[in-house]
Amino acid sequence: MLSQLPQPLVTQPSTWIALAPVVILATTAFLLFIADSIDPKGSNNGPLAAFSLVGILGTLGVTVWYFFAGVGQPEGLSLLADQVVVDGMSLFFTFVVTSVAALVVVGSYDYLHDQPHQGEFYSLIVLATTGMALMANANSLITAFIAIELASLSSFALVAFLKHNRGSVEAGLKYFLIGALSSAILVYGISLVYATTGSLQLDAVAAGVAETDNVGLLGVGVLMIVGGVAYKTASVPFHFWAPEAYEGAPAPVSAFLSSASKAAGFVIAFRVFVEAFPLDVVVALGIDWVLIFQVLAVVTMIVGNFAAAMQENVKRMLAYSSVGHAGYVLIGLAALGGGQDSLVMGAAMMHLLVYGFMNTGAFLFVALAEYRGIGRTFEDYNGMWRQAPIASVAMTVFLFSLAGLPIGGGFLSKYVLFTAAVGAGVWWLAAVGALTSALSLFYYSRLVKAIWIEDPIREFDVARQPVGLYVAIIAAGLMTVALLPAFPVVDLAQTAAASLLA
Amino acid sequence: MLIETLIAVTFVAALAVFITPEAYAPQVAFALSLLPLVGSLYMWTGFDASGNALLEGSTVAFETQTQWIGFEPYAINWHVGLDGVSFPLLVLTTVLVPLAIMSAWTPITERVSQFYGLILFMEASLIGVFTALDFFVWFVFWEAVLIPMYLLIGVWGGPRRKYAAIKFFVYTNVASLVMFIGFIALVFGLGDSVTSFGMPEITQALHDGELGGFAGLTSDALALAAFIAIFFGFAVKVPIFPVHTWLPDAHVEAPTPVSVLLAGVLLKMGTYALLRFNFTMLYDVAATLAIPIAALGVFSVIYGAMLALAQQDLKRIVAYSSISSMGYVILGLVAFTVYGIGGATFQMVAHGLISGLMFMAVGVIYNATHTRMVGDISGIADRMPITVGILIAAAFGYMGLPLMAGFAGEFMIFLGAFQSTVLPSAPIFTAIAMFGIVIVAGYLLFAMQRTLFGQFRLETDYEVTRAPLHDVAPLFVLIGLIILLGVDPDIFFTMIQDAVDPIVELGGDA
Amino acid sequence: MIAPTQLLVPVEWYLVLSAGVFCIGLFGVLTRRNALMFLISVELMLNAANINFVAFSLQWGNLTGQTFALFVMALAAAEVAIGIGIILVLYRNFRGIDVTEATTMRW
Amino acid sequence: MSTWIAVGALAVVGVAIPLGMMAVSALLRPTVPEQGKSSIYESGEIPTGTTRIRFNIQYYMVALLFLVFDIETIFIFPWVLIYSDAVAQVGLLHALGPMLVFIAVLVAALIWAWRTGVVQWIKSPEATKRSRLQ
Amino acid sequence: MVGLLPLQDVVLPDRIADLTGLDQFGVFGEFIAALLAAFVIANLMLAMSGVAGPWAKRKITAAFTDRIAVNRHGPAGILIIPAASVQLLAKELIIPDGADRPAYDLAPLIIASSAMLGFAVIPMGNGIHLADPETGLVLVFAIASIASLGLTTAGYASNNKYSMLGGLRAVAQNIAYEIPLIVTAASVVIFAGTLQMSEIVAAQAQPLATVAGVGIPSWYAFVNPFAFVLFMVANMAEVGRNPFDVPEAPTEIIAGYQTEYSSVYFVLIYLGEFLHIFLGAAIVTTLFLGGPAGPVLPGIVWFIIKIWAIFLFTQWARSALPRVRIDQLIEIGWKGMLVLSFANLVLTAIIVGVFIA
Repeated sequence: MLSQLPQPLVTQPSTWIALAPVVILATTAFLLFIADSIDPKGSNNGPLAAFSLVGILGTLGVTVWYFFAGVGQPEGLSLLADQVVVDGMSLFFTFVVTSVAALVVVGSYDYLHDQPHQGEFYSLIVLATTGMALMANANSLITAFIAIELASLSSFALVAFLKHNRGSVEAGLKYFLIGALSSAILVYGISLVYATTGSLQLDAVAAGVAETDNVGLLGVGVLMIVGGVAYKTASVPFHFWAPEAYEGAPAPVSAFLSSASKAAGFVIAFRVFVEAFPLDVVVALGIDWVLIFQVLAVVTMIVGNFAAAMQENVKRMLAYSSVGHAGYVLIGLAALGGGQDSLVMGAAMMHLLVYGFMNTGAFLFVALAEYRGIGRTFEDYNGMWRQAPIASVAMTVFLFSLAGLPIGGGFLSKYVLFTAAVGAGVWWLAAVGALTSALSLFYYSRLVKAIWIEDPIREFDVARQPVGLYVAIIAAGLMTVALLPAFPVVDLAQTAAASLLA
Repeated sequence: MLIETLIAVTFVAALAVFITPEAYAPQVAFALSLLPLVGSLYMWTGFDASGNALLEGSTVAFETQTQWIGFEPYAINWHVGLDGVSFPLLVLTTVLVPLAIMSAWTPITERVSQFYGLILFMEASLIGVFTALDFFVWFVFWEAVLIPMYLLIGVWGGPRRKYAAIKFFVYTNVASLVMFIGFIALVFGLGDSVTSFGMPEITQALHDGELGGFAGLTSDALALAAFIAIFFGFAVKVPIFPVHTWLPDAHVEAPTPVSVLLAGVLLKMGTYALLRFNFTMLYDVAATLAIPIAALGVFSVIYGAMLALAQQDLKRIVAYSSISSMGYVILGLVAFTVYGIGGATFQMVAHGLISGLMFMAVGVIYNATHTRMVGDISGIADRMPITVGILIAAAFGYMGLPLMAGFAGEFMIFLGAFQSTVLPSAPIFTAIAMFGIVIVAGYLLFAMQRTLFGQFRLETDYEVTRAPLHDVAPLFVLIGLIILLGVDPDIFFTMIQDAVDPIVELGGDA
Repeated sequence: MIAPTQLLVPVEWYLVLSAGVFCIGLFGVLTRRNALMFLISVELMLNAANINFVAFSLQWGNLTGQTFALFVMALAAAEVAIGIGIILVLYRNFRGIDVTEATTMRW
Repeated sequence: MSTWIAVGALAVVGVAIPLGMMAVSALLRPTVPEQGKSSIYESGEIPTGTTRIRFNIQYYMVALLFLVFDIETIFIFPWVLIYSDAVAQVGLLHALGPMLVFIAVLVAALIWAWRTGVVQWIKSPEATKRSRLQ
Repeated sequence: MVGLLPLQDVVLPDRIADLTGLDQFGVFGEFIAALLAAFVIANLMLAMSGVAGPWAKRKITAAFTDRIAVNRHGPAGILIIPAASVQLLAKELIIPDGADRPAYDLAPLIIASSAMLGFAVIPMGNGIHLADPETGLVLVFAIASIASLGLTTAGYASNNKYSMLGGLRAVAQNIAYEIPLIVTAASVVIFAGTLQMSEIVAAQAQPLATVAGVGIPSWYAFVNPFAFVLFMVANMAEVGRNPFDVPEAPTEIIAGYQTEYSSVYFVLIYLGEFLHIFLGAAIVTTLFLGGPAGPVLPGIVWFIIKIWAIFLFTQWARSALPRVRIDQLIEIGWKGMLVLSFANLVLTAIIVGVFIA
């Protein structure tokens, strides 16, 4: 009956050592949960935040160590019956996700100081991070889906965390509704892929795709998976949740979702489409997903940036701009097959890394504003520098870097992305990207103008100094700037991408 | 490592000033701004460049080159160095910034440390612009200049400062983007013949005819398209008609010290870049397009002068006259003669000093009277004789009075343009441009006469009196420098000529 | 572990069934304004996928599909748990569970 | 396949018998409409208010908790099925360890629910007062 | 998993098909045979739960309260049951104001049908076994839990506050005890290694030990008495009998969800409850008491003896034990039973594992 029981992969120590980043995160979340059970009513903001931070930084450290020790490079380590893989790309994205999470946790410390349920908050943040790290490691559609859901479900709760705040609840509802819908679509797409290929492990799917005779069904399945990915990365046309969710959610959560969650969505997209639906095979079948992503990329860039330009609300502007940035990163998929594959994908990964810092920083600045009780519109940010000069400098760096001015890493990553697209022969993608970047400068500089140039419309009393928020913002700012001279790490991203594509 | 040190010191100085308490910031900023000045003067003693940094067979002073980002297909190197074209502009920057800082002591009363911090940050970036020999490094600094300037105009400017700041920002950024795309297209067109964004390497490859087609364009069309894109990008900065409209607004709204730097240094970024990119790298395209470029230049001369004639605001007059002066520079560049290009380069420095002086003097008057309208401040010469005297001297410098720097620059440009073999019917262009001098003389004299002399009628609730020493001191320094350069242009012209000769050899017989 | 089985019903029928269920769910999602109905519709869509998984698991003779179906069930439950929680706080804040009524933010 | 046919047959019979009883009853029983007969029963009093009352929130809480736990048990069943064979094949640690972790997570969730009062039937203020008096 | 052990006996539909020659008509014939078999089993259970059960209940309750009950009609008053049935069926059906009509009608049907469907997979000995799917145990739990849906529907549809509370309580109680029930059942599956009912029974046929020359079979009640106790308690709550009859709680909420039901609907609900009790008993018997196994007498007799024993125990508990409060009920379920059942599962796994290894 059980003659071919798989070997006990689950309990081999080496498996868990290779998966240490995910394991550490999961353990941290679990211990936070236990800690919260021990003292559910107490306010242990400091210790809880510190413990989360330790866990996340530990993961970060292990990830960096593995990356430079060459774990899973160039050949990925397939573990747990090939359900997960540890390779350069997974470590790279784990790094992105955990660094964002670290910033967010530090920033949340102040944001949460008078909120109940702090333990749950940190636990959920770490749990969502676990999910995202697992997404980076997913090597089968099962693992991918479970990891997506782990990240999503935690995120739903986090968005609706302020349960007496109508905005937060509404945001949580909309995020949840569209999330549930898109995960249903995603899982149905996966089921169709399974129907045609008989497998869910990515390599095996690729083998099955090559042999399938039911192309129509497979095509629908791929399209649905694109939809699921588009939701997770907040790409048009599944972006409707993003402005609502980001605007209503507590600002650190918005930072977390718009940076880490997006990056994790993209790693799934990269791995699934490159590994499971190899271009040379599927294009011959008529399922040209690159074409889909090209359309998505153009539409996402245009819609995101134009919508952002029309916002009066800062958080909403950032939300739409994050949609626009999803469009830039989509170039990493849309320009595949042009002979520059590892370059474009590496560039997209690099952009996600830089974006992780600058966008998180920008949202944390919004968190600072919310913390100070400043309103939501551009006018409310007038004269913000008086209250937080250093943070305002950092915010200026974030905004200009997001726009692609050479003051932070955003410039170089956009440059590499666009030139790689040009090199891959899709110069029109780069052209749209460059033009929308120019447009983005308009609305980003509007906020800079409000912060530095306009006179404040009212005075605020500065009561409590949010040390954690400041630390997080400054750290993000330093990283954004440091990524300009330290951009050579782009090579690492390209190596990782190349090993995936090989 | 001297250049890196210079940039780093300036940058650190900016940070230090940024966190200095408001009360000490002006003095601290001035003291710290002397450091780069001292540094650049020290570098002068060891300046050993010969030839043009972009062309083969030259010695580049203080050159350092290390790999920064090695990604495919084009590496980005940290490559800086100085030659005869860039060094005078570096000195100009380091000289003008301390003077501008001192001239800001009176007008700037709010957010003082931020103001000086931004000025120093801008200085660091400007040093980078004039020293970078790698396109990417250069572009990073080029863009980094914009941000402090945007804030400087937007925060400390006049009543319509926000409009002016946004306009400045949008114009220059769109221009940068177009230029950037044009240049990148050019590099892609070069294909495998270059491995990095090093400007000398690209120049060399272009001159070797390595340019291939790209994105459906033939190599000639690509060169032309890239030239136009790059030219457009820099033309906004210079500015040249018809993309000059940001300049009057920016100048009028900017506080005096910022105007000084804007006219004195930032405009020179445009002409410097034109010289480097359009007239050195793509000299053959520039030669083909000589007539339209010269026409634009000459038209800018006349147009700027005519507009200046119609202005009531002293600052606006100076601003439009800057457009006019920059027209000369374009004419000089396109002439492709030693005196033309060399004179244009010299004129950059000269105009930097003179327009800086004019703005500063106007600023001193404005500090005292809080108006710049020509009619309002008639008779100010009675109250502020020294300032007015210097202003008149500067105006004469503008008009090209011999023994002042302006004369040397303009004279050389006319000489060079007249002799030009590249530019067809060069004498006609030269003649029209020289007619611009007459208009300049006309509007300046007219303005001076209306402004400075006659009965002092301005009604104020305070005594308009002599300016404080720290307002006037920079004026003296500047007028001294202008006269010094006018008397002995060889201070800079020798090294300029050294760097310009190879360009002329390239394009002179084209 | 299971050998490919000759199904009693041709596998295409399962596909048609699951597509039908999926479309019913999708229709519900698009037309219902009640958050709970929305949830139920989404559950239908998930179960449509499960039908595919289980049917094709037999068809292909591997357990992958069935395993995934188990996971989908568990995740659907977790999703509902979160969803009900959010709908509860929605009710408390907006006195109703009509999804189109929560419009504090501009759409 | 007859297995499922048989189950289906019992389902048919299981529905048919009650339906038959209903049919028989429908034939037998009288219908005498009378005022007040059909009013709902509230201990003989005239009914007050609506039936759609707001009831204890704990019902929801418990339902949510159940939803998660019940579904988790579907992961236990495959495991217990193969457990004996698995122990024989791969050893006790490898067969038991993962499930211990799984159950530990579940139990932790239960403890959390316990501690945060999800399974604490909220008492009315009156009841709390009374219990303090005792 | 088919083929590891030979089926102990042929299931009832196949036997009927064999006997009647229906098997030559393909699927249709199979269905007819299955219908016949289902009819047999349904009537067997109806006889037990509809007739014998209520009669025994009255007798027992009377004995406990020291009074005489049902002794007028027929021997030992057994004819009271047909009489009562006819009486109830012939009663007017009063639909309460504001009842949610389709739901109100459906609820009794759900309660009765689901309980009956559960017997589909119970092996009763002597080949009286309707179906034997590989997932029998899971199926029977799934079917058994449908009842709570019927109870809630009834409570909701009646438009009565007592009914509403009763329905809610029914759900709360069912879900609170379902997890311990299933987890405990899982601990039994560890021994059996299968979910097929016939094989669970077969696995209990092995001898456990011999005490004084009498072979004791390895009924799981003997192998793991702790699990047996847990299961019995949880089962009691599942079927809603004392001490866990809070959903009905006549003295608190006037019989809860059944308050507004009369005539045939009441019969159906009542029948459904009794069927459910017997179904619970059947599950306990199959899982813990060796199913129809036993010496001398035929299997079906042993099976009936065993389920009656459990039924009688339930009736004893009904009369002997006080009812718990709703909050106590929830606490016992979530804090006591659940933890104990997990402990039982883990301990069983460890012991079995050590034993095997």
